[in-house]
Order: sequence, then C-alpha cells, then structure tokens
Amino acid sequence: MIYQVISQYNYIAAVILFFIGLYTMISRKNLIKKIIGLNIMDTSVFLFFISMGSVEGGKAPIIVLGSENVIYVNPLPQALILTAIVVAVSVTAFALALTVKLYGDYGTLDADKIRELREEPG
Amino acid sequence: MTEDIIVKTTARLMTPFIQMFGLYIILHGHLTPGGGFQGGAVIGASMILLAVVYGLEEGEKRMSHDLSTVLESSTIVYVLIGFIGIAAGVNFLASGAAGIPLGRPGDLLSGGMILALNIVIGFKVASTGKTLFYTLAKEDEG
Amino acid sequence: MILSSHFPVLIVVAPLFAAYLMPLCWRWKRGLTKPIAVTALTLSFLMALNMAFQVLRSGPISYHAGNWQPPWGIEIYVDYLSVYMALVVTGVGLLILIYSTKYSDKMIEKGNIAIFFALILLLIAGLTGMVVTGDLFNLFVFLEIASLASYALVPIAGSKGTKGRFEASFRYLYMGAIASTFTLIAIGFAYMATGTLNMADLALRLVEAREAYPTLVLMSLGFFVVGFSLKSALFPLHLWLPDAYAHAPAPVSALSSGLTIKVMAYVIIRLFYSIFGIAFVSSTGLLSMIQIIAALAIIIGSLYAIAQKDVIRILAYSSVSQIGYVILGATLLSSDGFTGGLLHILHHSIMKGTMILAVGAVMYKTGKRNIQDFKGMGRRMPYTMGAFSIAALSMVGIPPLTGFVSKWFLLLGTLEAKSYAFTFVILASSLLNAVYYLRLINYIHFKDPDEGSVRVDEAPMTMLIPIVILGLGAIFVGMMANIPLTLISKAVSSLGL
Amino acid sequence: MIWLIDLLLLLFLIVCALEATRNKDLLSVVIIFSSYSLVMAIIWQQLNAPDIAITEAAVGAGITTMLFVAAISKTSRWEE
Amino acid sequence: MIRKWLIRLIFIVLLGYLVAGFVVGLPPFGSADAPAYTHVVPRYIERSVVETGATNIISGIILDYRAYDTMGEATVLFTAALAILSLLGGEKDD
Amino acid sequence: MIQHKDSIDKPSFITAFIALFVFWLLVSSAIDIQHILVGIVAAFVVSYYSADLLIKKREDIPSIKVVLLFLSYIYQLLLEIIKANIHVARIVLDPKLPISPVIIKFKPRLKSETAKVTLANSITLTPGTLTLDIIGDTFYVHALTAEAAEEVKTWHMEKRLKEVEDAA
Repeated sequence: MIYQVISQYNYIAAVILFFIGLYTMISRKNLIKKIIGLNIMDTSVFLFFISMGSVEGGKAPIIVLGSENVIYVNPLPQALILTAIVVAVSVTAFALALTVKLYGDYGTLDADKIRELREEPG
Repeated sequence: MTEDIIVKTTARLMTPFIQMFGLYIILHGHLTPGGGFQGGAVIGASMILLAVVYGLEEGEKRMSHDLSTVLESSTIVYVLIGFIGIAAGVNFLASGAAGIPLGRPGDLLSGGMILALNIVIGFKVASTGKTLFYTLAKEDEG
Repeated sequence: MILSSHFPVLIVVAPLFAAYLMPLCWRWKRGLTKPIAVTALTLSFLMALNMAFQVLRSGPISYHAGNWQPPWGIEIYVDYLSVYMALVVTGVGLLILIYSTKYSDKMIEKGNIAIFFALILLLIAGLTGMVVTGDLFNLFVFLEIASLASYALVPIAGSKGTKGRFEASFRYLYMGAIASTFTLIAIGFAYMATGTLNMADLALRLVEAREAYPTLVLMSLGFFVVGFSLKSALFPLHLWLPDAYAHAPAPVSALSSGLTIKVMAYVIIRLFYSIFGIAFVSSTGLLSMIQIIAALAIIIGSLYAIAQKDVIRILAYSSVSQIGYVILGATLLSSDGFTGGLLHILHHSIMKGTMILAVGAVMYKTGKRNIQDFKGMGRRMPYTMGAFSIAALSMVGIPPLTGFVSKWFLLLGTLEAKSYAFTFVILASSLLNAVYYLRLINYIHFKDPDEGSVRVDEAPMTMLIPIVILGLGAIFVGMMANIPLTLISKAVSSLGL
Repeated sequence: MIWLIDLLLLLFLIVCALEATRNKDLLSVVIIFSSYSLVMAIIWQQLNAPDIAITEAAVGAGITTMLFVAAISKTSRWEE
Repeated sequence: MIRKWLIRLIFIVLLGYLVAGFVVGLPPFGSADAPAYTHVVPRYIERSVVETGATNIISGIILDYRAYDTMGEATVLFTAALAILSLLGGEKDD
Repeated sequence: MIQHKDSIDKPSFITAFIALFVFWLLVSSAIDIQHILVGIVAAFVVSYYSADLLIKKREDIPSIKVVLLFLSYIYQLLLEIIKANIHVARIVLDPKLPISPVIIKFKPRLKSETAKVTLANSITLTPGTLTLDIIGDTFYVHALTAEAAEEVKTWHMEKRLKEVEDAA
C-alpha cells in the first residue's frame, strides 16, 4: 500500500500543485495572484497528463528510422497537452488585459475593493 | 527601453539568429521535437525581446499593422488546406488520403500536409504572440 | 463531389471562416463586414436544416475528419439530438446576428465592431462545434473557443458600456477557467480509464473500466458534472451569470442566455446518456442529487428574479430558473420529462432571445432599462413590446404558447416518474413566473409613462424583424409543437428512454 | 538514482508554487513562476516529452512571463 | 493556538488520505498495460510514419490524425488576439 | 538606434544572408539538397525581415580576414573558458574557500560598440568573472578573487580582439 502510493509520486505532486493553485485562486484577493494560481492549476493538470503517458523504459516519441523493438512513450497525452497549453496562454493573456483595464478603472487590483467601488448599472 | 549597450548590442545581433532558429524548429516539426507552436513562440519571443530592448515603436516599424492583420487571419490558409481534402473527393483535412504526397520519411520535404500546416501555425503563433504582448504593453491605451 | 456529405464539418467551418475574414474586411473593405457575417451564418443554418432532413431520412451521420477511422481520428457525429441543437443554435444565432447589425452601430464602440461580429461568429461556431462533435477532446477545444469568445463579448461595448463590465467579465472568466480546467481533468481521467477519446468508443469501454478503475470513472463523472454545472450556471454555481448578463450588450446576453448555457446543459445530457450511461449515473446517486439541485434552481431563481429592479437582471435570474427545468427534465428518467426538457431548450432560447432583444431595443432608443422606465412602453413601441409580452406569457405557460407545451410534458414526466414533489415545484414556479412577468406586462401596457420621460418610437426594421420573428415563433412552435417534437421524440428514443 | 532527481525537481516545483502564493511582491512572484515553468519543462524532458518541454520553455517561461511583466508594469507591483 | 494547529493537521491528514486513496486507484505510473497505452495509441506508434510521413509522432497526431483539433487551437489563439485588441487595441471613437 | 528597413543595401543584405545560411547549415542535422534549398528560402525570409539588425551599415560588413580572426578568437575563448573552469573548480572545492569578491573598473582600448560588447560577453562567459555594466569606455567587472580581477585588466584576449577590430 505505502509503496503503491509512493511510486506514484508524479501524480501526488500533480494533486498537491492542483490544490495549491486552486487555493491561490480562491484565497488571494489580488487579481494577478489569481491568474498565477490559475496557471499553477493548469500546469498541474498538464503534469498529470504527461505522467499518465509515461511508460517504463520508453523513448521520446520521435521515431528513429530503421530501429526496431523500441518502446515509445504514449504520444497522445502529449499531443493533447500541446493544445491545452495554447489555450491556457490565451486565457491568461485575456485575463491580464482585463486586469489592466480594471486597474485603470478602479486604481486597485484587490477583488474586494473593486466590488465595493463598483456601481450598479442603472 | 534600456540604455545598457551590452543588452542592446547583444539583442540586436542575436535576434536574426533566434528567428532563424525558430524557423528551423518550424520547418523540422515533423522530424524532430518542435513544430509550428514552438517555433512560432520562439519567433514571437524574439520580437518581444526587440520590444523590451528597443521600445515598442521599433517593433511596430518592423511589422506594420497591415502585415500583422494579415498574419492574424492566416488561419484561413489552414482551412483552405483543409479544403484540399474536400476538393479531392475525400474528407476535410485529409492528407494522405487526399493524395498529398507524403515524401520519403526522414526527409525535410516530407509529411504531406504536416509541413504546410506547421508553417501556417508558426506564422500564426508568432504574430499572435507579438500582438498579445504589444497590445498589453502599449503605453497609451487611449 | 457531393457537398452535402461535408455539411457536418462545413457547418462549423463556415462561421469560422467568416470570423477569420473579419479583421481583413475591417481593414480594407468595411462595407463587407456585416454581409459576410450574415451570409456565413445563413449558410450554416441552411446546412443545419439540410442535415435535419438527412438525419430524419437516413439516420445519424458520422463524418471522419481527415479520413481517419473514429477511435484514431476525430469523428463528427450528428444524431437527432445534435441536429436539433444545431438547428436551435444556428437559427436563433442567425436572428440575433441580424439584430446586431443595426444594434452595433449605436451601442458598440466603433473600433470594436468588426471584433464584435468576429467574436459572435466564433461563439456560434464554437457552440455548433460542441454540439456536432463526437470526440471528447474536440469538445473541449470548441468549448474553449466558445468560452473565450463569450468572456470577451461581455466588455465589448467599450466606452459605451457600463462601468462594471470588466469586473463582470473577469468574474465570468474566473469561474469559466476553473470549469474548463475541471473539464480537462475529467477528460484526462476518462482517457486514463479507457484509452480512447471517441464518445461512442468511450461509452463501450467505460463498461469494463467501471470494474477495473472505479475511482477513476467516478472522479471523471464528478469533475465533468461540476465543470459543466458551472458553465451552465446550475443553481449554486450561477453567481457569475447575472453580472455578466447585466453588463454585456443585449445581443450578447441573448446569445449567452439563449444558446451558451443551453449547449452546456446539452453536454451534461450527452455525458449522462451517450457516454457514462444513465443507469450508471443513476446508480451513483448523482442523478437524484442533480434533480434536487435543479428543483432548487427553479424555485430560487424565480425568487431572486422577483426581487430585481433591473429588467435584464430579472431575465438573468429567470434563466437560472429555466436551466433548472432543462436539467430536471433530462434527469427524471421518463421519456415525457425528457421530451419536455428538450423542448424547453427551444422554447427558452426563443423566449429569452425575444425578451432580451426587446429590452435591447428599448435601451437602443432610450438607454434605460429599469423596470420604472418601461412604464407605458407598450404604446410607444407596440410591436417590440407585443413580442415581449407574448414571450413573457409563454414563459408563464399560458396555453397555446410553447411554454405551456414544454411545461405540460415536464408535468407528465414528473407524474410518470412518480416524483410528486417536482410536480409541485413546477406548478409553484409557474406561479412565481407569473408574478414577475405579469408585473412587467402590467408596467408595459397598463401604466402611463412618467412625466418628462423620453419620447420614443418603434425600433429600426433590422432590429424589429428578428424580434417579431422570434415572438411569432412562440405562437408557431406552441401551435405546431409536433414539428420539433418529431425530432425530439426520435432523439429521446435513440438515447434509450 | 534518476528517480531521486525527479523527486527533487517535483519538490522544487511545490516550493516554487507555495512561494508564489505567499510572496507579496508580484514581480518576484512572476520570476518565481517563470523558474517554475522552466523546472516543469525539465521534468517533462525527463518524462520523455521533448515537444511539450520546448513548448513550456518557450511559451510558459517566455511569452507568459513577458505578458505578466507587461501587465504588472501597467498596474501595481505590490499586493496589498 | 494548539487547536488551530490541530485543525490544520487533521485537515492535512484527511487530504492526504483522500489523495492516497485516489492515487492507488490509478493505473500504476509508467505501466505499459494501462488502457491509455493499449487501445488507440499502438496504431499511432506503429503506423504514423507510413500513414502521415512524419517521424515525430506528435506532429503526426496534432497535424494529421487530429488536425481538426489543431484548427480549433489556432482559432483559440485568434480569439485571444481579437479579445485583447477589443479591450486595449487600436482605434477608438472620436 | 536601429536603422530603418529601407536603408538596407545589397551588400549588407547578402552578408546577413550568408551568415544566417551558415547558421542554418550548422544547426541542421544533415546537409542534403533539400536542406540547402529550404535553408536558402528561410535565410532569405529572415534576412529580408531583420538583416538591418545584424548589419547596421555598410562599414559593418566584415572582410574574410576579420571572420577568420574572429573564429580564431572564438577558439582561444573556448580554451580560456576551460582553463577558468578548472581554476574556479579548484577555488570552490578548496575547504578554505579562498574567495575575495571584488568589483573593479578598467578601460580597454577597444573603440567599436560591437567589440566592447564582445569583450564584455567573453568576460561574463569565463567563469569567475562577470561584466556588470559598460558606461562610456569604462567596464565594471565583478570577479571572484583579486587575482582574477587583476588578470582581467591585462587579459590577452583584449589584444586579440583589438587585432580583429583593427583589421575591420
């Protein structure tokens, strides 16, 4: 049991990072901190995917022509994560642009203060 | 903007080589690790480097607004490459099945549609990376 | 070369292609921006119609992108349910787009108009892509396109928008990003347990995986449900919605309320019925939990709506309540209930679309949207407000209108499932709906306008026509409910109820 | 012994993430996050995912960091 | 003070227990028998060179087998660029 | 400042093109006809886009003699780096850790900006020393030990670089 848990250390690290990211997103009031938390959370998911694709004794999925009986690691999760990284960057960039705009309007990055300062639309 | 001549001169001399390396990554995407996204990101980073060292106007001068508009829309080419499949009587985005020659595996000019798509994606990512940074960093937002 | 066999992919590619053209048009040929957008979406709608006939004639269509066999390549799978959703999305989307062509001139900052149309096209393309895809990761990609476009559409009005628009958009993005990450994790778990991303293949292989990796399958289901509940604003997770609606331009609120959250609800239905299997979901106890949540959403959404002063917020909370109907109908495990839930998607898309667009027309003319400002509006904008009133009555569930039909089926469903508590919930909520919608109608038609209020006349034609078409849709669908019902009943029976 | 290095790298990641949560100076947080990305890239190289490693190094440590720096330069550097 | 620490300890132990329980339920790390490695992937590994002409399997997957996804991905980037331009960019009203 | 794109002339363009093409061949895994053809196109694109960064004006074009001298300079630099590596390793592994970090300033006789920056980067690349800044003609160098600092002031690499500069 203990060995089973320990040997999956990549997954454990991914879960810990996920919770750190989620915690940062929820507990910090600063908007940029929230975005950092989002990024940590995203990378933890990527780490989980890549770990899932790992195969013992596997080589990187670049085929060396003419060699046989080579074990390659699972390329599909890697292909998916390539897409997901781009998505994460896009969301981050847009969130940062919003942050800049919010700062221009309210002069603060504190989520609570922004909520106080906000006026209801009429 | 910096006044440091070490940074300035190094950035100036390195940028063409960084861009060349980015192109190398893009064009070897089907052979070695890397591809359109990675190479595009490298080229985009080289433009960001120029902007950080020499100021945003410099980069704007090198890549006009028209050019970046065109490059932003370069995804059109991706779709048009996809239409080759339909024109050939098979499905959207088909490569080998549409009769696009795959070449001899391992050659630089091989991989059928993959090489073309890598180039499209490379330009797209480079221009988007540049646009994202330049828009975000622009001093006067009007 | 038979083009019609490529419609499953072209229906997504057409709006995408138009969206790519938008920046070019804006730079060099401004006059072309709007015609291209409308043409692309019209094409999309016609393709959806054609596919509906194809599907009705010869069963579900499976399209293999890139000619790769399904588990290896991406399959686009159009069955009865997909084509029904595709019709709703492209049809209502088209009307909202036509409405926006006029609306955008006055209410959107000039520099943003091309981006506004591009983002609307991207949003609709993303939703259509989600609806027709047969691949789990492809679903995620299109989900991200649609989400990013809708975050960006909230503050699009620029300096002509309200002050809190950035905060609303940030909140929306914050919730949406968490939901997207959850979805990605869920996809990872599902892939880990089965080794495939194709939905049909996944459904087959999950049966075995449930034995081998029970925790994985359960976690996958859990993350999916939480993620898409967030995205579809199911009751305790609806907090982002009212702000986002209140600050967005009217066509955007109409799109989000009418289409986005419906498509997210569709994904939940798809997950339950086509992927995990409704029997398995029900055996985990999740189903009864969701039923209760949906019932709570119906009641609490309505109660919140009664307390609002701002018309858009009333409609927003009403959406929270209506999504409860859809989810409740889908989880009742009775074919009548499911039919009602699916019909409610169409009904609510049309009704909410009409009402938000009508409110948008009033804002276009007066710039105001407090409930007080609607006094006597019925006399000034008779057609707009007439459509609004028809839609409101339909929401309450007055007989020949659509709302009545879908609620009738839902009631039958609750009776069939012997869940009498839910019968009571639906009846009670109709009463609550009546409270706030009739109050609105009273203000609009039976009160005199305040002294010194702005004198306005009817909205411009390009805005009025979509509103009236949608309003007439309420009557039409209500009278001839059998037309959508042929598709829905096929969908229901093909999903195994 | 390779697994020991992996373990150390993962530990470093967690420490970086915690520090990024704790630190009040946003510019430091961004630099810490950049090194976090680089270490993540190394881990992915260890897991035989060179494509993803390059992407993370170019995008995560390069472009994302620059975007953060640009945003911070236009807002405030300190978390209140 | 002690109570606060106790609560934290209990919380961490609980979380650890949950994580351990979850991790044990996963297929072992690096296993070649996991379903993720045995169902769809073998074809990519064995045939991608022949079928796509690319020796980099990942390129073969993202730009040929799953090229439709990558079109969506490029679209996400396009959307992000438009979104940022709408907030901070270009021409404004007079 | 960087020059504007229109001012680039043909010889500068061709020089940049050749430099980039050689770089392409160096990083390429194989040299065959396809690599050469694609390399020509790629080098053309990059030099079209940013040749003016590499070669600011006509006088910057190096003669063949300068290139050869520069290559020999690079070779010498590699040897220096290896030597310095061993030296630093000895200091760090010494249990007494005999370090005495100092910052010194000195004025090399180099004139051109490129030469100065090359020297600064060479100093930084050699372990144990680090160029902090160049202000005017003055170099500010941080060194691990006092001897290393003295050595930097009278480094023979500077003379070699001067040769390269004079040849240009």
